[in-house]
Amino acid sequence: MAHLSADNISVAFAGLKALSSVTLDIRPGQISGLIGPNGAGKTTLVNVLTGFQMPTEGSVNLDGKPLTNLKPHQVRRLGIARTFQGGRLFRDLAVIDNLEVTGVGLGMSRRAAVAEAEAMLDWIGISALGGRAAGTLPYTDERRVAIGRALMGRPAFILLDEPAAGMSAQEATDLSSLVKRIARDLGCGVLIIEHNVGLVLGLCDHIVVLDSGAVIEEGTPTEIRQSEKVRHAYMGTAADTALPVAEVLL
Amino acid sequence: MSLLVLANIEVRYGRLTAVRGVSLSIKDGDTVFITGPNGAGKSSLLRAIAGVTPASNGTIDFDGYNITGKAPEDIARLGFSMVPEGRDVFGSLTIEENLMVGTGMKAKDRGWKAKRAEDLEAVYQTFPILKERRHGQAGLLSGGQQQMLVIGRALMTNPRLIAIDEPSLGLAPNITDQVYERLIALQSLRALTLLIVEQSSTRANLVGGRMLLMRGGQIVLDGDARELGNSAAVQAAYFGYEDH
Amino acid sequence: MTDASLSTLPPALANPRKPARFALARRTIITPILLSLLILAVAIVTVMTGSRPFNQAMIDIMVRVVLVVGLYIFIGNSGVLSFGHIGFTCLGAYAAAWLTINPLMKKTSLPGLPSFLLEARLPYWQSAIIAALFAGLAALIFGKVLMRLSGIAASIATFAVLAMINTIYSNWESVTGATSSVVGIPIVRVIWPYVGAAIVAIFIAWGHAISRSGLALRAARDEPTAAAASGVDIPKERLIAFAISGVIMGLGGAATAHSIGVVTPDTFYLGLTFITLAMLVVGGMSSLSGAVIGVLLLSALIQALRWLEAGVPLGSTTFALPKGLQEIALGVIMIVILALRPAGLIGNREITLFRVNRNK
Amino acid sequence: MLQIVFDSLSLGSLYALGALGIALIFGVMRLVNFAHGDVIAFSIFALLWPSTDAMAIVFAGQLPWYLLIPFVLLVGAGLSVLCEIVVFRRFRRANPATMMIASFALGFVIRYFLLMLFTSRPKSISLLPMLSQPVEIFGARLPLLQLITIIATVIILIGLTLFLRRTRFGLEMRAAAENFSMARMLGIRANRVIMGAFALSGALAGAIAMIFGSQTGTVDIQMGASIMLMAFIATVIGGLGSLAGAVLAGFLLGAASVIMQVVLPVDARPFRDAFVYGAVILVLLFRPQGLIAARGTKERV
Amino acid sequence: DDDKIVVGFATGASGFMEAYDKPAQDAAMIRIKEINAAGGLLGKQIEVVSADTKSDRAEGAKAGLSVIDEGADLVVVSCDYDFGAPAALAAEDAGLVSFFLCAESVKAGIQGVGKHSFSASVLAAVQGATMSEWAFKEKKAKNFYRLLDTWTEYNKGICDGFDWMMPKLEAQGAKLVGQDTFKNDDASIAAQITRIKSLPKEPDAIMLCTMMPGAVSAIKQIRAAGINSMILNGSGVDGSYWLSAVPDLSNFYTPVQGSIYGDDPNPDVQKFNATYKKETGTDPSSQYVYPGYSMIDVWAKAVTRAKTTEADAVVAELEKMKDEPTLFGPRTFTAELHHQNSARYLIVDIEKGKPSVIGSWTISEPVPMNALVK
Ligand SMILES: Nc1ncnc2c1ncn2[C@@H]1O[C@H](COP(=O)(O)OP(=O)(O)OP(=O)(O)O)[C@@H](O)[C@H]1O
Ligand SMILES: Nc1ncnc2c1ncn2[C@@H]1O[C@H](COP(=O)(O)OP(=O)(O)OP(=O)(O)O)[C@@H](O)[C@H]1O
Ligand SMILES: [Mg+2]
Ligand SMILES: [Mg+2]
Repeated sequence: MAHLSADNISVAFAGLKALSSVTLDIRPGQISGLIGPNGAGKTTLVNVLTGFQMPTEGSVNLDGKPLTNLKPHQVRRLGIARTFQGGRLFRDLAVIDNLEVTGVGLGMSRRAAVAEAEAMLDWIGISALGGRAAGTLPYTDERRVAIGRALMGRPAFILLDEPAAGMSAQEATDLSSLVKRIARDLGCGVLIIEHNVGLVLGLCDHIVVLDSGAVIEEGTPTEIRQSEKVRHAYMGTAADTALPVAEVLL
Repeated sequence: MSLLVLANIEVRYGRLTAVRGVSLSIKDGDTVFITGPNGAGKSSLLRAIAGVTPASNGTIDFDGYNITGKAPEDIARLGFSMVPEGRDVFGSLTIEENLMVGTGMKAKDRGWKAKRAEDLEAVYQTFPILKERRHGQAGLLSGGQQQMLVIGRALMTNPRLIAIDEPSLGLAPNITDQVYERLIALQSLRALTLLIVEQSSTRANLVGGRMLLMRGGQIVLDGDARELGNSAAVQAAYFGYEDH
Repeated sequence: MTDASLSTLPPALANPRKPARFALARRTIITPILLSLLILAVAIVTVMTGSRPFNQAMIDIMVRVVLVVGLYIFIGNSGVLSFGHIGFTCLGAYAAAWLTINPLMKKTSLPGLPSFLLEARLPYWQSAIIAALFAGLAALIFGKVLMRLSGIAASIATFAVLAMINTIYSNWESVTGATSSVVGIPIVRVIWPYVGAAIVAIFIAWGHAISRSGLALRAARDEPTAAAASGVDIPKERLIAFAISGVIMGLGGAATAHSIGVVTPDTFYLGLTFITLAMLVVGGMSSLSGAVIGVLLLSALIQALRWLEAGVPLGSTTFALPKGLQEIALGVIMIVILALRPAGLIGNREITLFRVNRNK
Repeated sequence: MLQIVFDSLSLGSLYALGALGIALIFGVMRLVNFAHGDVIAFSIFALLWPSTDAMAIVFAGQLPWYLLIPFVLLVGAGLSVLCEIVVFRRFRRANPATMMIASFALGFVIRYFLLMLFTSRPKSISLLPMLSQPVEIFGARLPLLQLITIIATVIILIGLTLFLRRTRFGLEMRAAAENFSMARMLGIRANRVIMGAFALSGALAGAIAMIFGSQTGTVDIQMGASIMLMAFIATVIGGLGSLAGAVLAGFLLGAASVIMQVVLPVDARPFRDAFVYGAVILVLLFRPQGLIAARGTKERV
Repeated sequence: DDDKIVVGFATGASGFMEAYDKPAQDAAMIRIKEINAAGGLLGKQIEVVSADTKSDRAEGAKAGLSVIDEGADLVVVSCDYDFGAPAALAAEDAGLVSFFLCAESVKAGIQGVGKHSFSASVLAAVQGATMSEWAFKEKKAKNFYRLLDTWTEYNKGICDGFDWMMPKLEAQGAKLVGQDTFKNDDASIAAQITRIKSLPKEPDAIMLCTMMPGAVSAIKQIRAAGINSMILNGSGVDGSYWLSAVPDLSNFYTPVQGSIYGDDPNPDVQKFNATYKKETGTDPSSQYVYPGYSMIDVWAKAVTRAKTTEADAVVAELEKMKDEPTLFGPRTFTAELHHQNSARYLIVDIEKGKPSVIGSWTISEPVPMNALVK
C-alpha cells in the first residue's frame, strides 16, 4: 500500500533550524493534521515533501523509495500534490484551464485533461466558476480551485497548507466536508496544516504538533486536545471557542 | 466625536460593483468589527477609505478633513493606518527596516526618535520572534510571522485609527489572542480607534464593540457585537448568502 | 495511481466524458484563419496597386509578421523576454545565403565554406526550409543550456547569445564575409512566398499555443512555483517553445535575405531586435492576434508617417513633417499606446468571428 | 601588469557608473531603462548649440570645471526626472516588458530629437583638456582622467550605498521599490521618492557623459548605447537590486574585456566580445541570481 | 519618355547616413546644374528624383525601386556600400547603371553588385597603401604599427592596402613592429595603448585603420597616453570639424582627393568649394563631397560618348576610360574593376591643430585584385 513518509528530516537556513529530525507518515485515505505555532516549520515540511526544499538531513520516501533529489514536477508526477499558503492560481487563465494545466503537466492529452477538469469542478461543486478568470475570484473560491487543481490526476497524497485561512465558520465547515470526501471517495492521503484548531480536531485522524522545528506531540484529536504542552505552546482562547464547530462536524 | 464618516460609498471594478452605498460613522476610540461572507466587499471598503482603490462615489471624512480622492500617503499621514489583506511585507528589507518604513512622517515632531524606539520596543514585546529576527530578511519569514510584522508595522506609525483586514489570517490562536490584547491595551492607552475585518463573528463576540455585517456590498446589520452574538439575524445574514 | 479498491470513486470522476475530438482546435482555429485572411487581403490589395516600392514595403511587413510571430511563440507563452531571437534570424539569413548564392561567387567571396555548401545552389524555398531548421537546431542547442534560467537573467543570457552570434558573424571573414554585405542572394520580389511564410508561421504559433506544451508554458508564465507543483517541467516546455520559435525566426531570416538580396550581421542586431519586440508588445505580447496586428498597425503607422514626411499635397500647398519628426512621432505614439493599454492593443485576447475572446 | 589593472579599472568604472544608474531605476521600478543611454548622450549635447554643421558650436562647454560638472549633472538629472514625470509615471502598474519598450521608445524620441538638432554626424568637443595629461603612479602611466574616473566611481559607490542604507530616503526608496502601494499606505510620498531616484540616476548619466566626453573628445547620438548595454549586463550579473553587485560586475566586465584583449592572439582579438559574452552566460548559469544576490531576490515558497 | 534624362537618388535623406550622403549628393547636384545650364545631356535636361533610404537597408531596396519606377536612367545610391547595396541591386535587377556616392569597398561594383555598378570614390586599400608608401619614402618611417578597428569593411580595406604594401617596404628596410584591433564603439582602448607602450621603442608610424566617431576617441587616447608617433589614416578622418577634440594635434596625416582647406593646388577645386558654399550655405566638411561631383562628370561623359543612356552602352563607354581627367584626379574603369585601384592623393598634414596640404602621392603600382578580394 502506498505510503508517504518523511524520515528524520532536518532543515537549516543559515543558522536557523527550521526543522529538526521530524518524522511523519501519511497514508491513503487518512487525514493527518499538522499544527503548531507560527514559524514552527510546517510549511517548510510541506516544501520538503514536495521537492521545493532540499532537507539538510533525512529523506522523503514514497513506498520506501527515496524522493529526496527529485524536482517538484517530478514529485508531483509521482502523485504527491499540494496547495500553497497563498493561493498561487494561474491568474490569467480560466479556472478550468487552471485544472487542465495539471492534467497536461501529468502527461494527459488536452482532451483528457479538460474532461477530468470538468468532472473535478463538478465534484467539488464549483462548475459554475469554470469560465471565470482565476485572477478575479474571491478568496474562498480561490482556495477551492487550488484544491481542485491539486486533485487532478487523482494524486495519492495531497498536502494542504492553511486551506481555511480567512474563511468564515460556515465556509470552514464546507471545506471540512470536502476534505473528508477527498480522503474517503478519492482514497487520498491528506495532510492539512491549519490554525483553525476546531477544524483540525474535528477532521483529522491523526495530528502532529510542531514547535520550533521539532515534533512536540502526536496523536489522536482527543489526545492533542488534552495535551498540556500543546495548549501551552499553541492554543489560545480559540481552543475553547472553536470547539463547537468541531462538534458540529463530528 | 466622529473620527471617520463615510457617506454613500461605492466601489466598482469595471462592471462589478463591490461596495454599494455604504454610509457609516465611527467615533473616536471605538472598536468596530466588520464581518460578512466571502466577497461581501469588506476589503474593498477598507481599500477605498485608505485611498488605494478610490471610491467611485460618495465622500469620506477623516478627523474632520475630507479625504475623498486623496492620495493614500496623505491619508496615512492624517493618522489612518491600514493593514491590507494578504501579507504585504517588504520582502527584501530587514524586519526592523520594515518596522521603520512608516515612521518617517513624524520626523518633524520633537523627540520622535525616542518615541519611535519606545514603539519599537512595544512591538517587539508583543511579538518576540520579530526581535529575535530583527536583522533577518522579512521575505523569509513564515506566513504567520509576516502577519505579525505587518500588524507591528502599522502600529509603528502611531495611528489614530488602525484598520486591519483579517488580523488572524495565518496566525496561531495564541498569537491572535496577543494581537487583540495589544490592540485593546493601546486603545485604552491612547484612544486608538479599531476597524477590524474578520470573517467570523466569534472574535467580535469575545472582544465586544460594534459589529457591522456586510453582504453584497452593503451593510445589512449594525449593532453591539456581544448582543448580536450568534443571533438569528447574524445567522440569517450568513445563510442568506448563497454559496455558489 | 490510487488504489481503486480502497475508494468508491464517483463514476463521473472515474470515467469523465471527454469532449469531442479536436474540439479545442475547432473552437480556436478561427483566429489563425482570420489572421491569414487579413494577410491575404493585404497581399491582394498590394498586387492590385502594382507599385513596386509598395510591393516591397508589403513584403517587408510580411517578413516582420513572420519574425514577430516567432517572437510571440516564445515570449508570449513563456513570459520570458528574449533579446536573442534575432540571432536566429541571422543564422537563418546566412544559411539561406550559403545555400542559394551562385557557387562561382561563393568561391571568391566565402571561400571558407565547407565544400557541400560551396557547391550548393538550391531554389529559395528549399533553402528557406533548411535555414529555418538550422536556426531551430541552434535554438535547441542554446536553449538546452539557457532555459534553466528565468526572468531577467534569461533575457540577458539570450542577449549574450545574440551578441556572440553577431560578433562571430561580423568577423568570420571566410564564411560570413564579416561585416561586409554578402550579395548574390537571389531576390524574390513576388509577394506570395512571403505571404505563405507568414501564414505558416501563424498556424505553427496557433498549433503550439493550443498544444499541451503551450498551455503548460502559459501557466508557468504566471506562477512558476504552482506550475512546478502541477507537474510542469518548466525548462522543457520553455525549450520546446524556444526551438519552435527559433525555426520561425530562421524562416524569417531566410525571407529577409531573399527580400533585399543582401545580408550583413548588423542588420540582425539591436535595431531589428527592438523594433520587432516593440511591435509584439504594442500589439499585445501574450496574444497571437496581438503579434500580427502589432506588426500591421505599427508598420502602417510608420508608413503613414514616412508619407507625411515626404510631403502630402494639401490643396495648393504641400504639407510635410520636418525631417526626423517621423521617428519622434513614432516613439511618442508608441508611448501613448502603451500608457493607455499597458497590455498592448489586443491585450491577451484573440480575435474571433463573434467577439474578442479571452485567451485560452 | 599594474598597467592592465588600471586599464581594467578605468574601463570598468565607466560600466560600473552606468550599471549604478540602471540598477537604481531597476531597483525602484523594475524598469530596465533603455533611455539611460540617451540621457547620457543628451547631457553632453547640452554643452553644444543646436546646429547641423559638422563643426560643433560650443555653448556651455567652455565653462570652468566647477560650473561645467554641476551643469552636466543637472542636465542629466533634470532630463531623467522629466522622463519620470512625463512617461514612466504612467507605467507604475505595467509589466516590465511594457515599461522596457516604453523606455526604449522614449530613448528613441530623445535620440531623434538630438538628431534633428545636431544631425547624426559625431561632433567633437574638447572637455577638461587638462585631464588628458598622463600621470604616473606605481610605475604605471595613465591619463589623469582615468585616475579621476576610478576614484570618482569608488566615492560615488560608497556615498550612494551609505545614502541608501543609512538615510530615511534610502529606506523609503527601497520600500517604494518593493511595493509601491503598500509604501504609500505607510505615508511615504512615493512619487517624490521615485523622482529622487531618477534624479540620482540621471546625475550618474551626466557623470558618465562627462567622463566619456572628455576621454573620447567626441559626442555622438549613439554614444550612450554601448555603455548602456554593458551596464545593463553588469546590473544583471551583479545581482539585480544590489548596487555593490552592479559595480563589481561593471569592473569585472571591464577587466574581462581588457584581459581578453591582452591575452588573445591577434587573429582571435576581433572575436573578443564573443568571449566576453560567453563568460557572461557562464556566470549567469552558475549564479543566476547574480554575483551578489540582493536580499529579497530569493522568493520563498 | 524622351525629352528628359532622369537621375534617381536612392540615398539617406534622414538618419545615420544623411551626414555622408547629403554633401556628396549636393556636389552631384552642382554638376547636374552645370550640365543643364550648358544645354543638358544629349540635348535633354537632367531631371532628378529622389527617395529616402532612411539609413536602413530594407528601406534602401524600396527607395531603389521607387526611383526606378519614376524612370531613373542612373541610380545613385548611398555612400556606404552596405547601405547602398540593396538599392544598387534593385538597379542591377532592372538593368540600370548604379553609382555609389563614395563607397570605397571593391564590392561596390562588379565584385559585389554586378556589372552595371560603379563607385565614385577610390578604394580604401589605396589609402592604406598610399599612406604607408608615402610615410616610408617621404618621411623615412621605418617601424610601423597597425591598429585596426574591425567595425567596418572600409576600415579593413585600409589595412588591406597597408598589408599589401608592407612586404614591399619591408624588402626596403621597413618593419611591422606590432598590430592590434579594437572596435569603433569601445569605451576605452587603454589595453591597446598599453600594448603599444610596451614596445621597446615607440613606432615611427601608426597605421590607424578606422573611421568616425571612434577615430577621434582613439586618436585622443593615443595622444593622451603620450604616444607621439606619426599617425597615418584613411580619408575617413578628413575634415577639421573634430580637431577641437584633440587640441594641438600634430604629426597626423590623411590622404584626400581634394582639399577643403583652401589650399588645393588646383584652383578649380577652390572654385568648386566656393560654388558649394553658395549652393548649400556651408563649406565642404570633408573630401567626401568631391566624389559626387566626379561621378556625374564621368557618367555624363560616358552618356555623351555612347549617345544614349542605355545601360550596356554607357557601361562600355565608362570601361573605356583610362586616366579620364576630373576635377579630383584621373579616373580609370575597366571591365574587371569599376573602381579606382590607384589614385593621386593629396596628403594633408595636421600640425598644432592646423591642417594643410603638404604634397601628393600616387602609389608606385595599382593595388592588384588579389589584395582586394581575399
Ligand atoms: N527560505 C528560508 N530562508 C530562511 N528562513 C526560512 C526560509 N523558509 C522558512 N524559514 C524560516 O523557517 C521557519 C519555519 O518556517 P515555516 O514557513 O515552515 O513556518 P510555518 O510553520 O509554516 O509557520 P506559519 O504558520 O506562520 O505559516 C520560520 O522561522 C521561517 O522564518
Ligand atoms: N481587483 C479586483 N478586480 C475585480 N474584482 C475584484 C477585485 N477585488 C475584488 N473584486 C471583487 O469584488 C467583490 C468584493 O471583494 P472584496 O475583496 O472586497 O470582498 P471581501 O468581503 O473582502 O471578501 P473576503 O472575505 O474573501 O476577503 C468580490 O466579488 C471580488 O471578486
Ligand atoms: Mg506556513
Ligand atoms: Mg477581504
